[in-house]
Amino acid sequence: MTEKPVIDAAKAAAMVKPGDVVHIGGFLGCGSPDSIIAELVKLGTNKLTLVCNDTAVLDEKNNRITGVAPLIKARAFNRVIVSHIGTNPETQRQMNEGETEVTLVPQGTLAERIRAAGAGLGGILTPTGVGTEVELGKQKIVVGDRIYLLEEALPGDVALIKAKKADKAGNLVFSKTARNFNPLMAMACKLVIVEVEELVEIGSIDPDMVHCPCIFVDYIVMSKAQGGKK
Amino acid sequence: MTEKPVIDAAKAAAMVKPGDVVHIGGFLGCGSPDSIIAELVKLGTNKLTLVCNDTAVLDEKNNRITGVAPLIKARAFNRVIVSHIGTNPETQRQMNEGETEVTLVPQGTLAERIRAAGAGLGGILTPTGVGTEVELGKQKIVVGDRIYLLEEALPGDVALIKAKKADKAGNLVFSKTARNFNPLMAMACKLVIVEVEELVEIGSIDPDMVHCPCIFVDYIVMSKAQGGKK
Amino acid sequence: MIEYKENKEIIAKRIAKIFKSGEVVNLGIGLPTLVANHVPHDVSIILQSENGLIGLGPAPAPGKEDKDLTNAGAAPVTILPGGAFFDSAMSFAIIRGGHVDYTVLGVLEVDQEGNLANYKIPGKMVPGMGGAMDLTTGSRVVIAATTHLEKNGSSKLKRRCSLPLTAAHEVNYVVTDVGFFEIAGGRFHLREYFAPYSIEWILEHTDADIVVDENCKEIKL
Amino acid sequence: MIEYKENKEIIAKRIAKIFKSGEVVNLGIGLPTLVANHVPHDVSIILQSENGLIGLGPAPAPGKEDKDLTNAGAAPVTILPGGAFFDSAMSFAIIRGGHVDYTVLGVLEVDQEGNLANYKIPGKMVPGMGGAMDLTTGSRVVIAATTHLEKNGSSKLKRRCSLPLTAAHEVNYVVTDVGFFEIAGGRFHLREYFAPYSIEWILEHTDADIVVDENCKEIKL
Repeated sequence: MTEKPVIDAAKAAAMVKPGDVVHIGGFLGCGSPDSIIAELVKLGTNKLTLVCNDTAVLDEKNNRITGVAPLIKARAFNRVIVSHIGTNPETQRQMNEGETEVTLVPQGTLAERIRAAGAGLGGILTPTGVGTEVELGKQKIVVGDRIYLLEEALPGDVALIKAKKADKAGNLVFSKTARNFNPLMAMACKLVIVEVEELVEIGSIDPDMVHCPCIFVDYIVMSKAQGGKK
Repeated sequence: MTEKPVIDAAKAAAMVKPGDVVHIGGFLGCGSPDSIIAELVKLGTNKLTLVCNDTAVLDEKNNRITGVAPLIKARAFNRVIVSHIGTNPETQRQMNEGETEVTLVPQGTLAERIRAAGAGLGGILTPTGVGTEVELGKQKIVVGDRIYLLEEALPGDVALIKAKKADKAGNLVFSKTARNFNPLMAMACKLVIVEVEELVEIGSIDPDMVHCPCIFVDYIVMSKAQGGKK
Repeated sequence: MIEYKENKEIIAKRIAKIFKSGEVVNLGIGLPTLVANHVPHDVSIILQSENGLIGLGPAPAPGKEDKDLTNAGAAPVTILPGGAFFDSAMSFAIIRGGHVDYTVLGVLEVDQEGNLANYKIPGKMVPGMGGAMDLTTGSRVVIAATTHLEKNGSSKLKRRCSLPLTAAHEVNYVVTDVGFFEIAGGRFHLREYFAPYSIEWILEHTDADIVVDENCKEIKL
Repeated sequence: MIEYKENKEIIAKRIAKIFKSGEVVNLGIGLPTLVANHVPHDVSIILQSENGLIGLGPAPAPGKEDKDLTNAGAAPVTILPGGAFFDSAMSFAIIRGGHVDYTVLGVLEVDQEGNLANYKIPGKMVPGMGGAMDLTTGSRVVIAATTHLEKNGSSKLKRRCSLPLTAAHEVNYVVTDVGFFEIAGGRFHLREYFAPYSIEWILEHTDADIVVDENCKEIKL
């Protein structure tokens, strides 16, 4: 099995180009690639489109800033596609003042749209959102006796994801609820960079226990965040 | 966590009623619930619809009969929805003589249709089958610059599946390529019966390493096949 | 004369009595989270958390928090023996696929048609729907948990929601701090009222059409 | 005069030279399986098997077979270090999602439009498509592997397939035991011919429109 290049977070961040659609893993900051995010903030890359579960937590009074929140603050995105912005008042402000275009997508629909992109599907039919603003502009399709919305696949240019452990081939194992959108995003993007806490030899992960097969992964970054070890 | 009833294979087989749509795990017999299948053959239940990857191997000359092949031989099904029948000449005969209605579905489409049923999706848009007989009678939908077929969810009444190991709550771990359609079928059916080789205490499976969460499973059967151990 | 006093514990207590052992329940952030504290000891429900687990346990002891183990509100949690972790696609396959028996949500408004609004006040506050739209669409039973009145005294139960909907025609039960309502046929059906409130008080303080169930009874919680 | 003699090893040998290290390849049952034996030792490709693994290894030693570890033809196989198992939905997400670089398939017919037929002879034999439709639709490059002529001497390469199609306009390369063809613009483009055959022999024995590439050359395999 071919080894994947191990690069530093700064080099990973430099691979993200203005205009890119960037999928970033994490759920309110749990399972986010924090080292790469920090370098991307430093670099000041902007005009990105964010695909993420949420815009994480920005609570400066309590010094609580998680996940993609520093990128929101740095105005890295002119478009944001997420399910939730309630814990980041800066996203709310940018939206209200017309600086950033925010599209809210139901969380399960977001997960399926990302998965569909990775799985080569054009989209999926979901009952979620029927009868709400979410249905606006979408095709409705009846299957059996139920109405569904056609929700299209949501591919990305770059996935920045976080795993607990990788082997040198890029097989990934996630930890607990830090898994969330990470393996789906690895499937859906052209370039996939994973930040890991632990890097092990090829053959040391049980092939029945791989959460994300190596073929989805392009580059590996060692996490500088707390708990990161080589 | 509530324990799931452990029943014998005969009782499991008796839960399958004429007219049921039955999803049966396995890929050419690898990962099939052989003990339950044997009891279902004994019981002589018929008029079933089979959803399975294939109709397994029926090679009586070489005494090689795997997976669902004994049920095909026993004429348990009047309808069969599979991707492949090439290794079971009896399916071919029943089809040619009009005894059994055989619907061939591309394997990836079959997997997604089963998953969609379990995931509450009405269906998925796949490029597979465009320009072939598979597209007949199906809606075509253009997304971006590509044509997709709308393939509808394929739910079942009963799933008969096979796992390597269950804990008493019904969390499942599969072994190697015996995983195949089993976890998908557990999601897609009203009644889910799993045949296992090994039953362990609740708490002895790492929650990061559960392939199929217990909430999908209704009953557990201990495998009588070779390698089965309590 | 009865004076209304907000009482979230009463709501949580009543909802906690609904579940049977083995049922799968998703509790929303805020008020619904309180429900977990009131489930009877002889009832073992399975809590699902949409960020990726079943078998949600209580909060960890101080110092025992795990950065990789949180609930959908980013609070540190634990997992019970027999629980399992999964990715977001599987989490919502469970939810949308009808494998969650009950979802309990907070609301901004809920109406007699079973509509629910809780994700957006246009021009003012837009937290987003998160998983709420999938949860209301997919769960077998949707329970709205809400104080009966706003701070200003107006009714949270409406004839028709005025805010953008989270769910259209999906709510089954509404449990407030004054009573238990079932939604059917475009009406709230009052099944229980909680002491010290009376049927009359409820009819007077609810801005919606209420049918008093023939078996409607007073409950002390 | 050159006499045609079926030679499957030549086909496998030529196809095996196409891949680069790290590329993901799915080999169909039958002739394509032979390709694995001819991949150069300094090239490390990743074999995907649609029944649920990447990192397919060689056949196990006799007595070392594992009932739970087979390929898509139900033959016992092994897995290499760094391989992984997954369910059928993930397996076809990999395939349909464009994560497989090459798929190599046997054919009943292949035509100059890139159509391929291999799953059904109406009224005679209907094995079914298995994973072939997804593999041809999803893989980056589709390689048809076939002897050049039928037993009866007729051409397997056609102007237009007459059998029900497995894939419409999906085939990129056709490798036979006489040459290497690329399909483009509704024509077979002959890029290599294998000794002892000649361009003339190929043009004479192929029932389709062939453009001889300007760099077309003889190859000894």
